[in-house]
Formats: sequence, C-alpha cells, structure tokens
Amino acid sequence: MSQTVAEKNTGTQTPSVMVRLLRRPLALTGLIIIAVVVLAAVFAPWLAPYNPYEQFFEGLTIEGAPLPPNAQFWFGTDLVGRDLFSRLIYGAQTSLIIGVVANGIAVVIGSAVGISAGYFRGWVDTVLMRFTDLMMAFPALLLAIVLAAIFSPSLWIVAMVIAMVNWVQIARVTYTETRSIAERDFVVAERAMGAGAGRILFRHILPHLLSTIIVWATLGIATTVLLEATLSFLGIGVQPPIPSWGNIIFENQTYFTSAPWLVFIPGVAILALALGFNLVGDALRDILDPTQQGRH
Amino acid sequence: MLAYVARRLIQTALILLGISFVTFVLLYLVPADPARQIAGRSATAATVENIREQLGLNLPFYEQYLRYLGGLLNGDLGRSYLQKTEVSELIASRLPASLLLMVGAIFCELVLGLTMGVVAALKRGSRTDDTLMIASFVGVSAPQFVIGILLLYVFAVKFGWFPIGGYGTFAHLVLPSITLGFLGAGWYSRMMRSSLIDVLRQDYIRTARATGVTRAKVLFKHALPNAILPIIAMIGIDIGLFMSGIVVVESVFGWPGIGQLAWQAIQRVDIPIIMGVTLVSACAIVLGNLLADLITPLIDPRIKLR
Amino acid sequence: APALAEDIKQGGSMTVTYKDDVSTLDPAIGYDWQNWSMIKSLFDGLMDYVPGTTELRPEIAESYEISDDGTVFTFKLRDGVKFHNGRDLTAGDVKYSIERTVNPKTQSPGAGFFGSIKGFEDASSGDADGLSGITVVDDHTIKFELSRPDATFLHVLALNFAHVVPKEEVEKHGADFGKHPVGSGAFKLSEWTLGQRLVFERFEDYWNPGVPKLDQIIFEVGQEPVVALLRLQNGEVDVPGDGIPPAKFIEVKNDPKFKDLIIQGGQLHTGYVTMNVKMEPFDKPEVRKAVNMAINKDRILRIINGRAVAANQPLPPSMPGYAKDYEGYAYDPEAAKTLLAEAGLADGFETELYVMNTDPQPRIAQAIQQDLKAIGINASIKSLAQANVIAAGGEEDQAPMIWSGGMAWIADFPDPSNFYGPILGCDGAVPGGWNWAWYCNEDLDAMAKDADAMVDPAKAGEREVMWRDIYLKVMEDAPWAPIFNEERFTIRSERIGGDDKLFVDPVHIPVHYDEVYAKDVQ
Amino acid sequence: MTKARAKDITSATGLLEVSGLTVQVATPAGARTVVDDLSFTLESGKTLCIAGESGSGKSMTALSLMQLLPKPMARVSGGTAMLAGRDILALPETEMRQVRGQHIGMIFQEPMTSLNPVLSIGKQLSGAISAHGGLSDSAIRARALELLDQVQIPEPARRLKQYPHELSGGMRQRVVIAMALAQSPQILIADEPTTALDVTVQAQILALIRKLQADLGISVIMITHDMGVVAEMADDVLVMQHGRMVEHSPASVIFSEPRHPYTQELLSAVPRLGEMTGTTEPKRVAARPGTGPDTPLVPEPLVSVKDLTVRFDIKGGILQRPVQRVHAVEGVSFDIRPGETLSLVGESGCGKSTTGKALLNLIPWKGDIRVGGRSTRGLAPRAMRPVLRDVQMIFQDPYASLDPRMRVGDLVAEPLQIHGLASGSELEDRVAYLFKRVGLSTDQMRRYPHEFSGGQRQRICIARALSLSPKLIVADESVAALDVSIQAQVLDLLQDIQNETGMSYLFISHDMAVVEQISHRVAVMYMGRFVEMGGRAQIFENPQHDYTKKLMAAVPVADPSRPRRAFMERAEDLPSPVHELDHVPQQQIARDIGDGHMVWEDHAGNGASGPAHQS
Ligand SMILES: Nc1ncnc2c1ncn2[C@@H]1O[C@H](COP(=O)(O)OP(=O)(O)OP(=O)(O)O)[C@@H](O)[C@H]1O
Ligand SMILES: Nc1ncnc2c1ncn2[C@@H]1O[C@H](COP(=O)(O)OP(=O)(O)OP(=O)(O)O)[C@@H](O)[C@H]1O
Ligand SMILES: [Mg+2]
Ligand SMILES: [Mg+2]
Repeated sequence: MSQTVAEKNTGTQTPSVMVRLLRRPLALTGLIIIAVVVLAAVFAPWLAPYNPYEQFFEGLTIEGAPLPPNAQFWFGTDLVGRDLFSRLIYGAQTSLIIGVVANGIAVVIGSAVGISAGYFRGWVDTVLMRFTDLMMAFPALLLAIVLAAIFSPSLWIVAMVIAMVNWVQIARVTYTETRSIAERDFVVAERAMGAGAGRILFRHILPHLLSTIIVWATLGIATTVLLEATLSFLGIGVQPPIPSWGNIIFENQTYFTSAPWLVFIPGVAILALALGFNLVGDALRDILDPTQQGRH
Repeated sequence: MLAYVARRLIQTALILLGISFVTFVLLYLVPADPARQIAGRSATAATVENIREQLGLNLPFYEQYLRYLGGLLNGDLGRSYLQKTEVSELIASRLPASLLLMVGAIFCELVLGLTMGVVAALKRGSRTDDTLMIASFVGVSAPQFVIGILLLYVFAVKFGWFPIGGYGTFAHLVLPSITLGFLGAGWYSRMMRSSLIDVLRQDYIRTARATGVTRAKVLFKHALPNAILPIIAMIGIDIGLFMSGIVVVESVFGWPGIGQLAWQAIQRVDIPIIMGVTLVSACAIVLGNLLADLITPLIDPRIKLR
Repeated sequence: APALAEDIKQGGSMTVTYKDDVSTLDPAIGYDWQNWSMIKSLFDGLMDYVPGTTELRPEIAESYEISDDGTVFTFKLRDGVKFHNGRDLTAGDVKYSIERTVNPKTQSPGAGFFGSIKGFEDASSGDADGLSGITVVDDHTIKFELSRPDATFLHVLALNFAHVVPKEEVEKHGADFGKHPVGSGAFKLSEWTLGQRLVFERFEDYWNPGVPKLDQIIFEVGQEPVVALLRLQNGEVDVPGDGIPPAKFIEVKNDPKFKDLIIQGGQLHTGYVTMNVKMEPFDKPEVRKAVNMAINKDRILRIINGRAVAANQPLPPSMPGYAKDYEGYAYDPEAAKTLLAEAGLADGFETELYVMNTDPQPRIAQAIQQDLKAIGINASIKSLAQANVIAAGGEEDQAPMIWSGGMAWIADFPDPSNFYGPILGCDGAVPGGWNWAWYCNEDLDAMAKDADAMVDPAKAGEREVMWRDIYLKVMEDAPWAPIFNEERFTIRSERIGGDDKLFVDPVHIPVHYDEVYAKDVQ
Repeated sequence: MTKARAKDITSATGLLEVSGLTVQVATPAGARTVVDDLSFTLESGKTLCIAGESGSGKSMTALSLMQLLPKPMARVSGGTAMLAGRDILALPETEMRQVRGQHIGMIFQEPMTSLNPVLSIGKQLSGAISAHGGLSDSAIRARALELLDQVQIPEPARRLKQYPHELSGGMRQRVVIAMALAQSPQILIADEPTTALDVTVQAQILALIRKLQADLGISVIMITHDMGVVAEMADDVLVMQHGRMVEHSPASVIFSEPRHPYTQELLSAVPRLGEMTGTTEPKRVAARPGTGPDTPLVPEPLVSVKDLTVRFDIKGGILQRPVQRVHAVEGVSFDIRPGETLSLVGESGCGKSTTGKALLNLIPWKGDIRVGGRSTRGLAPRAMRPVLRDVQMIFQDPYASLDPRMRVGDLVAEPLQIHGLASGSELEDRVAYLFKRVGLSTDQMRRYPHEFSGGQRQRICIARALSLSPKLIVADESVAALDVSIQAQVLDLLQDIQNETGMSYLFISHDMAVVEQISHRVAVMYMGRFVEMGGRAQIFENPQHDYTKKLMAAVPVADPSRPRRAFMERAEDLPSPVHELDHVPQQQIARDIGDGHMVWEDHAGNGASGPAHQS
C-alpha cells in the first residue's frame, strides 16, 4: 500500500514501522533471531566450522555412539559422526525456505481463499470451501510418494507440497472469521459507497484478520519445518545427507534419551525461529493496530 | 437450514467422489506394484501376473476405478491386499479408538489451550503472557514422539499413575490425549489470545462492565462467545485431522487407531486400505467442517446460512 | 541353568509385542516378520527343524524315504495328529494344503517354491485342479513325485506354505481363513482383537505332549519398540518381537540389569549393495569391483553399533557353503581409484543410491555415500518407502545402486540355494523381479541347477562346495558389494526361560514359541 | 414500577462531588488533555446536564467517573470524585465493580457498538439485572420485561430473544437505557440518551427519568446537545468547550442570561419548531440567488419508489426456520426530485433506515426502485456501482460504519478513489476541504475513528458521503449527535450544497425542528407505511393524521420555564411490525387532500384513524 492520504497530509510524521519495531525490546530480539538464522543460511560455508557432510572417524565412540557437545564439536556429533553445529548452520537454509517461504505461500493462499469465500458467499463460497474440504481430505502423503517417484527429490518440491496442502486450515479459520466481519456495519457502509470486492477484502477485512493470520503464520513455521522432515522421509524433499532442522530431529528422535542434544538443539533452533517471527509479528500487529496505540 | 444441510450433504458426496478419484489416480501412479507386494520376493513372474489379473490390476484405469466405485455403492470397500481382511472390518475395528482419542485430544486442547489463551490475553504484556507464549511455541515445535515418551516415562513408568500405553480404560486415554492436547493447545492458546484481545476492547465489553458484572462474567458471557469463532473452525479441522489418524502418538501409546493402519498401508501401498482410510477421514473432515459451519451462526447470529 | 526338557512344567503365559499389525495367519499367505513363526506354532508341516538350529527333522511326518534319483519323496505320517477342531489330520489334508498354496486363486507368495513337483505348471496356471505329482497312498502315507531332482525339497516342505490346513475350515471361512486359523499346531488361536492383540492358547490335544510349554501367549501389536522395552523393564512384556531398537541398543547393552537378558545370535542374512549391471557405468566389472573396495565396512559396523559382522560374499557365515577362507575385496580406496581409472572413469561419476527409509538404513547409505565419494563416485541418496525401492529395483533402468538393508535377504530356509535364484539368477533379472543387480550369468544358472539336483544326502558336501564356487564366481563379477551379515540381538524378560538359541532361532523368527517356558510356574 | 431495591453501603445518597478532574489521552505525538480541571457537584436527586461542543470531553468525563476510560490510551491524570465518602476515581477494580450498575448506571452514546452482537437482548439485559447476583430466573425475566416496557419497546417478550442487529437504532438505544436502569442506580449518567429516539419516545424516556428521580430520588448526569432536552430536564447546566468548563449555573439562569459567549452561541443556534411557519422553502433557500419560491421543481424524479416492501424473517427453533416476519417496510411509494429534500419522520423502528438502505440495495426488497429512471432491482454489485456514485448514505450509527483500522483521512478519501474521481494531491486537497467543511481540522485526518467523539465521527461520515457529490444522500439521523452549533453548521452546509449543486436528500430524522428547517417535503412513517406526506408547510401547519399531530406535540422545547410533561403510563400496547408468516397486510387508501398533501388511511377505516394507538 502506498502512502495514504492521511499520512501525507500531516507534518508530524510518525516514525516508520521499522523504527517502531526496533524500539520494542521483544521485537528487536525477534529481529535479531531472524537475522542470525538468515545470516547462517546465507553464509553457511563461511560460518560452519566443519564440512557438514563429513563423517568424522573420531566423531563416534568405539561403540558407535555419537559424541555429546565438547570442545571440538560444540553441539556434539550425530549418529554417523558429523558435526551437529555445522549441520545446523547448513540446515538453516532448508528450514527457512520451508518455514518462511513455503509456509508463507500457504498462508497467503489460505487467507485469500478464506476471505473470498467468507465474503462472497453464494457459489464462490460453495466452490472455494468445498475445494478446501477436498484439499483438506487430500492424501498429502500419497501425493508425496507419487511426486517422489516422478521427480528427483528436491527442496522445491517439498516446499510446493507444503504450500499446496497447508493452506487449507488457514482458509477455514479466516473463512469463519470473515463471515462474521463481513456482517459488520462498516462493511455494509463500504458496500454502500460502491467499494469493489477487492477493496473491501484487502483494505477492510484483511486488516482485521491480521492477528489471526500472524498466529497461523508463525506457528506454521514450526509445524512446516517438522512436516518437511516427514515428507522428505517419504522421499520428496531433501535427501540425506543434506541437513535440515526438521530431518535432524526426525532422524534422531528415537535417540533422544541416549543423545538428547540431537533432538533438543535443533528443536530449540526451530522454536527460536518460530518465536522470533512471532515476536516480530506480535509487535507488527500492535503497531498496525490503531486501537493499540498509546502503549509502547 | 435443513435445506442447507441437505445441500451440504450432497456436496459432501461429490467431494468424496472427487477424493476417491484423486486418490485412485495417485495410487495408480505410485511406482509400486501391488501385485508384487502381495506375491512377495520369492514369487515367480507367473504368480505375480496371476495376482494382477485376479485383482483386476491389469484392467485399464477407468475400469478399475468404476469397479471400485461400484463396490463402494454397495458398501464394499474391498479387501486389503496384504492384511487379507475386509477393509471395512479393519477400519471399523479402529474407528472407536480413533474417535475416543479425538474426543480426548480435543478436550485437552480446549482445556489447556483456552485456559492458556485466556490467561495470556488477560495478562497481556506481562511475564505470564511471555511464559505462556513460549509454552505454546514449545508445544507446537516439540516432536510428539519425544513428548509422548517423556510423559510415558514420567507418569507411567516412574509414578505408575497410568498404564504404559494400550487401550481400553479411561486411564489409557489420558496420556495420549495430553500429548496431542499439548500440541493443539499451542495453536488454540495463540488463537484464543489474539481474538480475545480484539474482543476485550470492544465497546460492548465496556457496556457489560458498566453494569458491574464480575470480571468472570464479562469474560465468559460477553467476551468468549465473540472470541470463540475461530476456535470453532479449528475444532472442525481437528475432527478431521484426528480421524485421519495420528501415527506417532498412536504407535508410542500402542493406541489402535486409524493412523497406524494408514501409515502401514501407505508404506506398503495397500491400495484398498489407503482408499478406505482416505474416504473415512474425508468424511470426518467434511462433516467436521460442516459442523463448524452450522455452529457458527448459532454463536454469531449475524451470520446466515445461505 | 536351563532345565532339562523333561523337567519343565507346562503353564504360564508370555507377552510378545510387535509394532506392525499381524496381517494374516493363513499359512499359504503369511510371509511377514510377525506372522512367520506364529503360523509355525499354529500349524504343522511334514518337516521342521530342531529348535534353535538349522537342522531338519520330521514334524508330523514320522519318517520319509527319498528315491535314489531324488525325484520321489514318500512320507509316513504320525498317528494321532489332530486339528484344533478335533478332526484327525490325514495325508489328504497334506495334499489339499499344498495344492491350495499352488492354486492361483489362493494368491500365495510361496507357490513358486513347489515348482519341482510334477504338474506344477498346470496347477499354478489354473489349468489343473491339483498337482499330479502328489499322491495320497493312504491316510498316513503321501508320495511326492518331482519333475526334477530337488535337493531343497525337504526344506520346502518345512516352509509355512506347506503347512497343513483342514479343508472344511478353509471352506467355512473362505477368504477370512487367515483370521480364523485352524491348524494342528501346538497353539490355537483363542482371541483376535484386530489391531490390538491376539491370544494363543495351548492346544491340549497336540500330538507331542511335551510341547508347548506355555499355556498362553499374548501378542500385542501396534506398539513402538522403544515403549515395548520400557514395558519389558516394567514386567509387562516378555519378548519385544522387533528386538532391541537401534536407538536403545547401546543403552541396553551397557545396562547391568539387562546383561543376562540379552541374547545374541547369527542370522541367515546378508546386507549388500546391488549395482545394476545393465546401467552405465556399472556394466563395467572394474567399476563394480572398485565399489567393493571403496567401502569401509568397519566404519559401517561401528555406525550400527557392531550389530553385524563384515561380509565379503553373498552367503552368511552360518550358511552351508560359506567360503571361510575367501578374502573378498579388501578395503583399499587407492586400488579402487586405480580400477576406476582403468575403466576410463578417473574423474569419477554421478549415480544414485536407493535405500529404504527406516533407521538405520539411511545412515548406512550415507556412510557408503561418503566412502564412494572418496574415490570420486558421487552417489546421491534416494531414501524411499520400502515398496518404492523394491519397485525401482524391479525396473531395468531405474536404480543404479540399491542398499538392500531392511528389505532382503533373510533366507526362507537354511540352504545356500536360497541366496541365488530370485536375487542373483537370471529368473530374477526380469521386470518386477528381485535381482536388482540385473545380473544374469547363464553358466552359473546351469551350475545352480546341477547343484540342486544333487539330492543324495551323501553328496551334501559336494553340493555345498558347488554352491560355494557359484557364489565365489558371482563375486568375481561383483554385481554386489556385500557389506555385512546382521547379528540378531534380542532381549527377554526374566520370567521367560529356554535355551538362548530359541530366542534367536534362525527359522522360527523371532522366537520359537513352542519351546520357551515360563519360569514362574516351575 | 421499580421496586426500591436494597441500597446497601451508601444509603441512597446521590451526592457526587467532582473536583479537578483531568483526563489525558496518549497519542503518538504525546499526551493530550481532553478534560481539563473539571469540578462540579451533583446534588442528590437533581439533574445536571452537561452540554457543549462535540468533542469537548463530555463522554470522557462520564467514562472516567465509571473508571471505564479506554485503557491504556486514556487515563485520569488528576482530580477526585467523592461518592459517599469515597473517591470513586481511586477505587480498586473490585470495589468499583460494586459501584457500577448498582450506584451509578450509565447509558452509552453509540447504541450499536455498545451492545454485544452475539448475545440476545434478553441475555444482555438479564446480565445487567443480575450483575450482583441474588435473583431467581423468573424474577430476572420479569424485571427484564418490566424494563423493556418502561423504555417502550413493543412486544418485549419477543425482543428478548432478538439480537442487536435485528433492532432499529432507536430500539437499541432503548435497550442500552434499560440496561443502565436495570439495577435502579442512585446516579444515572446518560450520554446522549435520546439522540437516536423519535420525539414521542424521547418524551417518554425523559419523563421516565424524571419519574424515577421523583420516586427514588436518583440523581442524573445527562449529556446532551439538545437544548430542548436540557430545558426539559436540567436543574443545573454545565457547558463545556475544549475540555474545559465554560459555564455552570442553574438551568433557568443559563437560558435566561447566558454569560459565556459560547453558551450564547449555543442557545442562539437552537432550531425551534414553528420557526419556519409560513414559508414553503427550506430555511437557507433564500440565500440561493436567482431562484424564487415559485421556481417549479424539475418534474422528472431522481428517485422513484413504488410499493417498496421489506420483510425480515425471524428464525426460530434449532432448525433455524423462519417462524415469523418483521414487516419493516410495507408498500411505500414516493419520489424524490432533483434538488429536493424529502424528510422521513416517524417513530423509532417504523422502517426509516430500512427504506434508506433499500435505496442503496443493501438489503433485499420487493417493489420497484428507479434511480435516474433505471431500475435497481437485482443489480449485481458491479452494476450497482454507477448508481451508488449518485446515491450515498450516511449511516445512523457512525462509529459502527467506520472501519476501525483505517485512518479517517483515508476513509474520507475512499469514495473518491473507488470511483476514480481524484488521486494524488487533488485527492488530498479534496479530503482536506471536506474536513474543513464539516468542521473538523485537517490534522485530525491521521487519527483513527476510536479517537474521536461521537459527534466528530458523525461529521466524518457526512464528509464521506459528500465526497462523491452524489445526486442523492440518504442522511440517516445524520445530525443527531451534533451539538447545536455544529448541527446548525452542518445543516447549513447541507443546504448550501443543495443550493449549489442541486443535490437531493432523503433526510431521516426524529428532530422535528431540524426537519422543519431543511425539508421541502416531509413523509411521516408509521409501522412501515407512510401515513402522511406533503410539503413542509402542509405537514407542519396542517397535520391531518393523528400520528403526525402526536409527533408535533412531543417535541421538547428549549424553554425551562414551560411546565414539564408528566410521565404517562401507556394506555395500550405498542403496535408491533412482527407478524405471523401468513399475515396479509391491510390495504390502505391514499387520499390527496390537495396540492400533493397525501394522507393514508386503513382500507376499512374512516377519517384519520390510521394508527392503532393514540395519546
Ligand atoms: N483514544 C483517543 N485518542 C485520542 N483522542 C481521543 C481518544 N478518544 C477521544 N479522544 C478525543 O477526546 C476528545 C473528547 O472526546 P469525548 O468523546 O469526550 O467528546 P464528547 O464531548 O463526548 O463529544 P460528542 O458530543 O461529539 O460525543 C475529542 O476531541 C476526541 O477526539
Ligand atoms: N436484520 C434485521 N432482522 C430482523 N428485523 C430487522 C432487521 N433490521 C431491522 N429490523 C426490524 O425492522 C424494523 C424497522 O427497522 P429500521 O431500522 O428501519 O427502523 P427505523 O425507522 O430506522 O428506527 P430508528 O429510528 O429507531 O432507527 C424494526 O422493527 C427492526 O426491528
Ligand atoms: Mg460523546
Ligand atoms: Mg434507523
């Protein structure tokens, strides 16, 4: 949205959204977390102390057990003796693409479908929501298996599958909320003014759904990162030995009593990423919500 | 409303038809030969061919599909290739467990999630709020396997309060429900919090407060009904989700639900089971959503069913 | 100390868990890890093995005779063998059962094992109702005529697929017989709650009064092995049927509580990497040999916590015909590189390594991947569900390399021939077959045929040598890179007694249910 | 009537002493004082009227006394308010809760947003009645019915089951009043309690409050801009401007000798019924150069409505099937010519807003509506757009009709953008111009709706509707919440625009004095039908229908010396537009009594005995 009439017209510019974000300690924390992950993803080759694929001979005990965190391997080693720290850094890339890009696309599709169906009612509603039902009931795992066989596995396919199957819940929830918002008087007033559907949907209803969407988007980060591991397990996503936070957890979760670091450290990474986005999202919502102004 | 329900049920039938078709196509495309699966590693090519013929797997796709549909109309879901049992029998044997777990899990999600959400909304910005936020994110990001085993270890093995997995009594239901509830509670609490915050600053809450009603009443009578809409939608979704099975929790707790059946079938391309489970869970999903759609206008009277 | 067989009192109960559901208990059909030895306890066949060993012995047959040319087998049945429904078992039932297995309508995965019986072609194609080669001489005598001498025939008759079922019950339950099994075994099925549990009860009228030892076995299905282990510690489970989960292995092994309860045993298993000889560059023997030399098996053994021994040939060490003195391709990356260079691939190449997706297989594949990389082979891993890997292996041009772990090859019966036919012979190198290396050597096929025609027990040694040579010749062509032979580590509760061998029985996998006993009733 | 309920703690004292009350709101630019050092005393059993400019801090004052200021934006930064020896500004929440409802009842300004959309009227009322517990269900229900009856809502038993959006604006307002009265508080704070009400009901409510006062000795703080209401109610008057008190005197003094210039301005701006007697044209028309009263209006109607009928189903039972029907508008026909103002007056709930909404196709209707000759029946939203370019509506409830998440500047700019009429700096200028014209300052453009007072929001809505310069504006109670000086300004503005551009208005109002000033023609509506329609002079000077006469009589007069009307128990049941599904409405016959002065009568009836009740 370009600058609005109201904004241009006043001399006292309120500080930009970014500046206001930076002023909030929690939001700042969130931004830092995100920045760290993004930097790790982008500069992995320079940041990682070891090659993430190298299976160190000294990375396993004689019995073949992985090493707990120590001076040489800061976060310990995994089940084949690779450096977990380096794998985490490299895995950030995958996890960002899944958790942020794929999940983001799902959120966008879902909100668009939910809002449209909730607002238009009639056959648009029927078609969109029944399609949503259909997609919700769609056997995604099966699709994964088929795709795995047809294409060579890649991150983008798993991202696509996640985007394709994950939008449905968001669609349902925004649909329900939109139905209620669409009955509010100000929407009627907009219609009375001749406002087109696009304007009503995106400028008037969408902002009211923002908090819902932020909740789903940020929580979705954690679940999609884990979902990626399941799908990759069936063969469509990243294949071993390429690391992702999800598959590190997935591969090792049965070992969590004997090698807890293999589950908890990547778990904390996922948690931090999701929390980071949530902190920023929460702050953004407050900043964008006029009725919250006055609290800082 | 009756007309609406009738229309929705017809649409449901169409959706099921669509799902059955899509699933069938996918299964047709899955690069694993069911006949081979049945025949096993020592079978001769002739045996495989023979099996393929008997199952009609050599027929053209559309014919296979029509055959399946024909069976479906007669209530026949077919026989499992590998389990050698009627699919309907297999599903029926697991349906009660799945339903039970669904109820338990949704109950836990609601109790945990709504409480957390309400508290967080009321204490917005406080340390409690922050703690609850982290708790919900832990719930969402934690692998269910780990949570399940931890709960089992602490409450079943160490304290002996609950059986170590299994199915049958109420005590069996508690831990798996909590495990699932913990995950769901993360979602519910965040949703509840955000929608309650929106509601709490509406004018009508002020009106209610002006009459001097207790905080609890303001919350439960005036605010919650407004804030609950997205939660209803989420319950609708969860009904479907849980009916399509939750593999990890089921296997950790030895819970004989649909999830394990489906997972094994997918791994081994047992087409009739996959089809059956998909259709059953599609039914649950569609009905769950229908239920949610029917309930929303009862809660928000401005919404009309059309 | 294990008590003497005669002293062991009957009684008590045992609980066994499995993660996966039990699919069917129909002996003609069941071919799973779970149901294999359950069927062995519910049904009996003419032949069986001495518990805990690979040594053949008659079961409901009292005695048998083999004609000199090795094509006629005559069995005398025991008296007093009863089905669970009370009826006496007769030679007619034996004939019926085998014909049922061969009948295409049964869709038995084991039909092919009976290929040497006369009339097999007609019966298996559905042209004839029965097998002309089986004759019921009288109620207690049955005669098999073979179309060719078959040294493995006794083993075949010990397979579940040859176990005896009562016709009337099969007809009564039709397709659901597998859910209502009635046999003549030591146990009978008393309860089956789908997806949850099965209960076996001692069959009072079992022909062998000393067996079984237990009154009851409860099978619980659908439980994670990790949890089964917890329950074992808690005294709720006696045998976790899936063994010790890899994730818990070191923990359990080092736990003094479990020290006496862990049992180790060999298995008729080999894990190997297949190289598709029809796909470039694995059509070059040098490349295949290079791969053999590139893999550091010791490191792989370490990754799987030493639960195996390194392999250098297709046969496992406990199999007759195993070449003890054969050295195979030693680990030597430098030599491997040289070989590659000889094949004109000094710069290495790109390929794919298929693997089944359950732990620890992908880990093993990654170790292999790293080793291959060291000699310049860039193998990307395709980790898929079992069914998909098997399907890919059955295509001529799909999977260049497959790590066999988790899918094959545990022997059906303890005979060297069992490692050849479907997985190395020309018969298996067909679309949808199990010969994923697509290796087909007519000479060896002929040799194998000759070896299997040596029925005379006196010639057993000679036959062994022949098989040994076949496998060594295979190794010269190196369609496989054998990696290891898995050892089985299992655990049982303190309550359950019996010779250790019973818990790692090479045939009654995973446990010989008939012979183990409950200590608390002693 | 009301039982004198147990009045614990403060034994029936309505004495409230406020001193030095200061309220601040936080804005991005820093704290702003909206109520500045306000002190007054509310005597027990007396009525204090707070009048003043829109946005002068009246509502803020009221809210701060209830400790209901919108947190965390607004807070009391100084002052005390002593009630029975306690400072209610400093009471902790739990104790304050005891005060609310029981000791001080409050009526809020905006009725739509003040009611919970998802709770039925009955639930909300009984919640208020039993807020402090201790009543049986049947007692609660009885009390709820009694309250609805007191505020003259027809068919109270059914209304209990209805939801706010199913009620007309006036009925909602009455529900809010009923909630405030629910626990018979000693002090009643009423923020514009009757702005949305038609004069007859307004008179009833005012009389009711006076009766309560007499019976129970309650004290009242009444916030209003209607000097007629002030004159009718006040013992003392407090006039506010810019957050400060400018005058505080007994009512008689204020009206007879206002001292502060603002007060004088306020009083002089009060429109008085009958002011216009003898003229046919609206007040400002004379200002229009070049047109005389005899200029014939263009004959071609801009809007022509024939047999407009709107009915709403009332659903019931678990199956949500229609069980009854509200006959909101029943066969109404009228024309609006270009440059003409048609006023719609009538009892609350008679279907005025519904008629207006039908013109914009916002609700389903039957009959025939033509705008500029074109039928709007069943037009799709896209096809409606050019029509909406010509017909705009100012909604009755300004707060609810503004998107709370948009800046008001953008809200006003929106219609122009939608119809692509302006962009860039032209748009800005246009919006700034509109702000100025409705009496708002341009620096308020950046604020959000909730940061405005009720009157300010109403002006934003007016600016919005004006922005398109449509041919017709449906103005639904558009000046109701404005203080008289602003109201006068806005009315002048509306008329000036009409004079300049020939805009037409469908002016919906219950304020007869305003209607008299602005209309060319007036239609009187009753129970979904027109009962009388004609030129302004015809209606005001020669009312024919009983209901019209009654309306005229009920108008409050801004003269405290006039004897105040007593509360009248209703003689008969209020009529209701709710009917069974198979109800066939009675036929009516129109009678033209000359010069387009129409009077409708029941088919069977004779004379002017249309409505079912007379007073
Ligand atoms: N949240 C807020 N933020 C900033 N300014 C506010 C906020 N709420 C109210 N105001 C301002 O406070 C002033 C007083 O508002 P108040 O609602 O008390 O006016 P009022 O006297 O009741 O007017 P009206 O008669 O129009 O209702 C107004 O100028 C308004 O714009
Ligand atoms: N959505 C609806 N559902 C049911 N009844 C409705 C609905 N909207 C309006 N009504 C009913 O229609 C009638 C006319 O309502 P309307 O809003 O037109 O009244 P009004 O004349 O504008 O009154 P007021 O002056 O109080 O605003 C009322 O009885 C009201 O209860
Ligand atoms: Mg106000
Ligand atoms: Mg109205």
